Amino acid sequence: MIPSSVNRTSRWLAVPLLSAAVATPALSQEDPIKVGILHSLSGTMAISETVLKDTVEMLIEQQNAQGGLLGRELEAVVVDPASDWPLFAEKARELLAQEEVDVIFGNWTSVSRKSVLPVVEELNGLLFYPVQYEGEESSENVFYTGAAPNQQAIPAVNYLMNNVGVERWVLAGTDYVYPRTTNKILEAYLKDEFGVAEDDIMVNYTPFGHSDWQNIVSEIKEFGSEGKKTAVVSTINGDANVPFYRELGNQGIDAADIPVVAFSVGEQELTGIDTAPLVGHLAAWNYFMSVDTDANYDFIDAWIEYTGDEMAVTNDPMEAHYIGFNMWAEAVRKAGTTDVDAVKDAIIGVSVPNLSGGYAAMMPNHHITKPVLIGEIQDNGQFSIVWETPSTVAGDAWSDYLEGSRDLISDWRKPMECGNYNVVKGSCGGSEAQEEVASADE
Amino acid sequence: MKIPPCLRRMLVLCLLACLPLAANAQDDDGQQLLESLDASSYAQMGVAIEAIITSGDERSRGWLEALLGGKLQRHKETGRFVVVLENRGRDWPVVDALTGEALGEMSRRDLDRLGINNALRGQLQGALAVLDLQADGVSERRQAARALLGDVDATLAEPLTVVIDAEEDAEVRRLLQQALAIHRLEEGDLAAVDALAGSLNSRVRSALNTASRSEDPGLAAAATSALADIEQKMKLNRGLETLYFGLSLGSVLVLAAIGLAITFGVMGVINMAHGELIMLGAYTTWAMQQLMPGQPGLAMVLSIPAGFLVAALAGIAIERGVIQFLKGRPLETLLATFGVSLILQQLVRTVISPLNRTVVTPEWMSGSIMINEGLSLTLNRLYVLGFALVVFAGLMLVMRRTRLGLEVRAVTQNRAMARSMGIRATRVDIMTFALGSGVAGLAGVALSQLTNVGPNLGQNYIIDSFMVVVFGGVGNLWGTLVAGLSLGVINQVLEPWAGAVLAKILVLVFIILFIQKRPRGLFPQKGRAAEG
Amino acid sequence: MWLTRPFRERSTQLFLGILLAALATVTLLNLMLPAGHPLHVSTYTVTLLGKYLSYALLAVAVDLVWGYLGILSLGHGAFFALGGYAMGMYLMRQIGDRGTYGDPVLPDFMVFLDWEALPWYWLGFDMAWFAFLMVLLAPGLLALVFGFLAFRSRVTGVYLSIITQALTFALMLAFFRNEMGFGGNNGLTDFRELLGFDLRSDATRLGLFLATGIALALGYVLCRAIVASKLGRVSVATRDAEARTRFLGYRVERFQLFVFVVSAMLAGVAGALYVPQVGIINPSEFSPIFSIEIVLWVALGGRATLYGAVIGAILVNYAKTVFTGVMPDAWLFALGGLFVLVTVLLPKGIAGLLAYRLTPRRLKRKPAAQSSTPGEASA
Amino acid sequence: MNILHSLADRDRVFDFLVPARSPVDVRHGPILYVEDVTVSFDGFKAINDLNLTIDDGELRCIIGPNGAGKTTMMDIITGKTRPDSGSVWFGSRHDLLAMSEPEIASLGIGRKFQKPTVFEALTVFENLELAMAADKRILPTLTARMTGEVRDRIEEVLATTGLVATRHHPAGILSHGQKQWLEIGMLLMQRPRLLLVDEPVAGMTEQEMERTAELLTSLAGKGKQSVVVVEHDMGFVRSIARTVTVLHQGSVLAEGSMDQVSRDPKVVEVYLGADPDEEAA
Repeated sequence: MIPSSVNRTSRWLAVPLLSAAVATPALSQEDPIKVGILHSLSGTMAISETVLKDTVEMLIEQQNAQGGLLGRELEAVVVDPASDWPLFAEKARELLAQEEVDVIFGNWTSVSRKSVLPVVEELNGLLFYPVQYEGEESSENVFYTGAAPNQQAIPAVNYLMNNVGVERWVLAGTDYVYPRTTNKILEAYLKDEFGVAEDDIMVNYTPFGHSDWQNIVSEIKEFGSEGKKTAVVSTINGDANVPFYRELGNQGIDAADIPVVAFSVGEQELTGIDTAPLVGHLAAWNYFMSVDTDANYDFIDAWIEYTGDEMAVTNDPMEAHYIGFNMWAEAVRKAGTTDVDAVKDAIIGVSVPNLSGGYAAMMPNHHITKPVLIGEIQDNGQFSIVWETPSTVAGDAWSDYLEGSRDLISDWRKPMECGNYNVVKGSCGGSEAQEEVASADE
Repeated sequence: MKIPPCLRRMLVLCLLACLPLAANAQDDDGQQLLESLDASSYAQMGVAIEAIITSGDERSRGWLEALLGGKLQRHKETGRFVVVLENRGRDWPVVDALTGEALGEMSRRDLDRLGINNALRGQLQGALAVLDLQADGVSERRQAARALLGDVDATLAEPLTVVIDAEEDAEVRRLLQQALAIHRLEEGDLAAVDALAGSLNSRVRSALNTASRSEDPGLAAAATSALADIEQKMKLNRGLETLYFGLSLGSVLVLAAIGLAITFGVMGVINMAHGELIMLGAYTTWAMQQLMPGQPGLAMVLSIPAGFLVAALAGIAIERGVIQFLKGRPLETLLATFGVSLILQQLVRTVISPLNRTVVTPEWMSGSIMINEGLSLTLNRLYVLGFALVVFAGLMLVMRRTRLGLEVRAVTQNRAMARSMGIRATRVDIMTFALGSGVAGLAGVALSQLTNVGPNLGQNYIIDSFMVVVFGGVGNLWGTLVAGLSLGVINQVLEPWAGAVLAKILVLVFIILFIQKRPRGLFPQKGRAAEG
Repeated sequence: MWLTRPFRERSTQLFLGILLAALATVTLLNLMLPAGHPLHVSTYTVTLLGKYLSYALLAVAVDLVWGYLGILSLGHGAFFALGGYAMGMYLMRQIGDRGTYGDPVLPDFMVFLDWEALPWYWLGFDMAWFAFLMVLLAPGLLALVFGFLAFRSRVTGVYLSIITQALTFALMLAFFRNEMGFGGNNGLTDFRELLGFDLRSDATRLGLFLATGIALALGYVLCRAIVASKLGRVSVATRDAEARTRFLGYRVERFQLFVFVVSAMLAGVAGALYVPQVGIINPSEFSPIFSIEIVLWVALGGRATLYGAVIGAILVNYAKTVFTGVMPDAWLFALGGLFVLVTVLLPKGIAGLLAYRLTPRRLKRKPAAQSSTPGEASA
Repeated sequence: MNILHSLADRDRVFDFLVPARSPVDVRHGPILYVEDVTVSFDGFKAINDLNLTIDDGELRCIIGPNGAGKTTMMDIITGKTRPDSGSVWFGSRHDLLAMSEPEIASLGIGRKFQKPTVFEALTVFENLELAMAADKRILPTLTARMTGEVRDRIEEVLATTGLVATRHHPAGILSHGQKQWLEIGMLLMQRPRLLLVDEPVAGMTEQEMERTAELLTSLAGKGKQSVVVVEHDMGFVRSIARTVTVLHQGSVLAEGSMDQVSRDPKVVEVYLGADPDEEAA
């Protein structure tokens, strides 16, 4: 492994230089269209992200089977940022600067997106982000195909309030930005819209991978014995869910007493849980594997065939990639080129079918329209859909329920071209305008 | 003794609100009942469920259970009602809902599920509980009666009194009376407060809480004072509960750390792959359950030896492959075994799956046992606590009472001397490491019941394990036990007021400061030898 | 002067020569050659190299305490991260009102988590001198307090390793908490400029790379000077026979504390140089696994050589970059296998391999050469 | 701490020119008093009411069966172990129980361990350099330079201990006997007033033993060092001893010349009929 002839430090320094130099060939028209995939294949997030990498690879395969795009073949460029946030930025730079990919599908966690964001903006790339997130962001170079809070959290709370009659709320989440923001929005929403008292809301944060839920579940039980219908809104992330639900089941909290509605638990997560004690707990998503449409069944069949696993499941972020990929392909066709600026302009307004029988359209704020579904967990690890919004909901980058962002809107069409336009001040509050002002002053 | 048939018949009559019995119902009737279930709104479904309950059709129980489990489905083209036997995968085996005739497999594309929501689920469970009140087993009747707490409404109240009179078991009677009292309390009956006073049941407290906000000042005052009494009793309960939580968390720490106390404490190997050995034990449990579908309990029991063996074999491989070359370089075992841990993790990811695996909780491990109405101990954790103690006792026996234990102690104290006395030190090394690793495997078997079974399982426990061993004093099994349990209790006592994260930070800071005070842990090895 | 002593050593001259030549080559290849040229070094590569160099400085800091003092710190990531956070806080303050919400003082994450005002520990970080001072002081103070407690009570060996691990683990959990005011899991990101230089411009990136290289050179010389002094020999004595050293009249705990604090500060500087180059600092830098990895770089390169630490850090991270791109599914096998093989087969690391190839010749030429002993070098 | 500083300062002022280096007050004769010292580990009394007096310049041998408390006694004198009761004085001015190990070391008590402990990674020369009496605070150590005087002193000790030829070898490759001498040499570098030597000839060849005996006898003497030797080897003790103290079960059993002691029936009994269980200290 280590060539024994090398005994000078200089050789080691020279290696990366040479390899870097070799890896930058000029692109010609005959070259394939490069699609970067930036999902963790190792580390803590591999559990969620690996299937997304497979999804994009499958979509690329399907597209190539149909003759590619603009007569060119698509080629996947896969890198592993290894659940390491600085590495995400580095790998994004590698994809854009070294590999010169035309588009990136990637990221799961908020922090990885935040890490990649400056790179994508600096190098003018395209990033499709497929996961539900906290909002409060709208970048010119990022397309958010997952749900914003108003496409998941708020409808779910409406459902609990109106259809289940919940009066007391536990907002439990993992301590990071998505739960923090979502819970802040929900708290404000519950108080402003429904007049829920401070006493009737309990907020609780736990660290990543929290595994001992005894105390918290016991507290929730106590909180729920006040004689008012109580529900838990869970933004608990990934691995912490299994022990959480187990503890719920074992302490005898069933869905009829205190339902839990989760925003981060999908079919994928449920494959690791014995769902029998969880039947009836809820999740809010924009897609469930159990959606009864032909498009969905076809997608599932293709997925099972692709993975070779009869028991393979699909989930919401996979649908988001499905939508995002098709939108991007459509925009490339429309623009007739993979040029980032052209695709960015062309994609706004593009509408493609989703898997739940409707259409998803790209809005000027780089978010898409989605139906909101509430599902109850079944004992086979699937959700049965108990409620859905009558029509699709457009994603809102800036929440109406947060002090700082109430007045902000995002519109990337000309002439506004601003991700955080302040309607009260009538100016673009973000960096570009300020920078122009600043540089004009100098 | 059972309820005599005539009485039962009378009860059913009452329950059914005097609807005509359809003892030999026609299939058309059944078809019709099920048709009405396939309604467009949940409200209509509720009415249909009511109708099925009152139909007296002997198949109704099966239907209701299938409906509750989401197994009652309808074939899209033929409109035939079927019950799905197994709903995993794409094609499901089904039987006809009306005749019970097996229909082979159907694609899930062709089936429509009769979906229910939580409100209907509550209604169904209530209905099934009422039916269960006539069950033969006392425990089932108790369970049914407990389920009725808070779910009694006007229509049920009357027939329930009949049931109470006929019931032989005092506990069932008491529970049913409480259920009735809750109903009366909801109707504003002041006397009901007395009947409920002193009960620690959460639904009773819930009902009293509601009553304490009642418009009727008398009722509100009575309910409030009853609640205050209950609150007093609950305090002791909460203390006990916290202690149990602490011991339970502690037992998990002990289990995770005890194997390390052997490999690290006795052999001096800083085994960073310890967590992955735990992971292997957990995966063994999963594999055993895959090998024995439908018998999670048996698989669980068999995974105890299997998990031990798998982890021990992996341990032997690590010892032979890596550690034997690092004799006398303890800190370097840390580095090499860290490499091993990376490999094992990725191995599991590649060979099995990066996703978590489902380990089913056997029936006898789920739920909780009730100490009193307000305090119940979760069974899975109770088993883990017991298991930890058994493993600990077993290890102590091995170390104190067997030839192996003696040889291990001899080799660790003076390797050269032991060898000259004819002890094969190499063999002892292998056995010791295998023992420590095997115990890690046992921890994995237990942890599979508490947490995720996935590639990251080991990483979550490795640091805690080292803390426990060091806090307890390296080389001392008792120290590990006491350290694990006390850290668990400290953590759980702190958690309610500090929050989960801060509690953990405080525990870590406590360990750091404690080590300053006693640099060799809780139970240090004493004497001149320890200074070496 | 004890500080200039290393410049007279051949190994240091060689090391500095190679390092400076590499810096110059990279700079020239980056600036002089057009982007399409096969030998052109892209700014991406420059930044990558800058990251490796900051890791190398961190590894040198770890080697100083582990190699020469015998303290296996599994918590050096904490000092690195603290230095990084100090720099990150300065960079955050430099964003000013260009953040998403346009608040002139509060960083974005504070705005949407409803912070009314800057917490006290953020004050002063808008001034570069203060922030740079904190890059040294924050890790230095932590090391001072922690080391004072630990060395005073003679916590040694594995116990010390484990409590350093507890330290960094506790800090990680603390920094994950959003209430702490350090941005929680998202950490600090979206930096704009450093000392007025645009962080996104190629020139700044090259400048940062050079600064890191020079910091590495200076750090190396400082460590070499310490190691070659009598204090360095006391350290080695402490490492090999702590009780004996104490009986000779040395206050071992003070020497340990001194070296530990110096090492922590170096780690802090490494962190501060790392952050602007990778563009984010978040609590995962505190993770115990990262700290173990640093130790592995040192072990791989060769303990107690300093230059071995540099080789190890660059090599492992280069391998990581290559493998995560070339074989994303299997790179952990390669990395894990590398660690196992090196520890088992190369107990003295790559530096040991190099020394092995060099030693026989030297011994033949000049048995018990005087110039090869540090004692003589100081004469 | 102040004591340390003033001592260090004094060391620098007097440097190596003045023979009287340690401020120890020996005007009353004895250099070490050990009075009524008791220490127990987990209830086992390792030292039980021990009384011992060493005169200035004396060479004293201490013998006793395993577990008699010899090493523990040394631990107490050097500050490594604190007794439960009793007092230990160095000269008539310094209460050793109130001092830390480095303080005691810089007062002029040097100790050689049972197992030879030298700094194996450093050369013989460097080992002696570190042992040198000098300012041992951090910054002076960091900036210390090799002076001619230091070099001369090291050469002198190298000559005394017969290690001249090995001066640039790493101490780790020395033979067992050479390590023992190096360690004694390191003690000499400190210019101690009192040398505590624990089993100096264990594992030595006949020749090496002779050399060691010579070395030790040449060291002791009025105005030079007092030397306390703990040893098992009776032949060796007989060859160097003037006064012998016999320890048993943590206290003094007999004291006198070698002949007197070996005739003492109590001593004979202890050496012939010692209960093996008591050795498991």
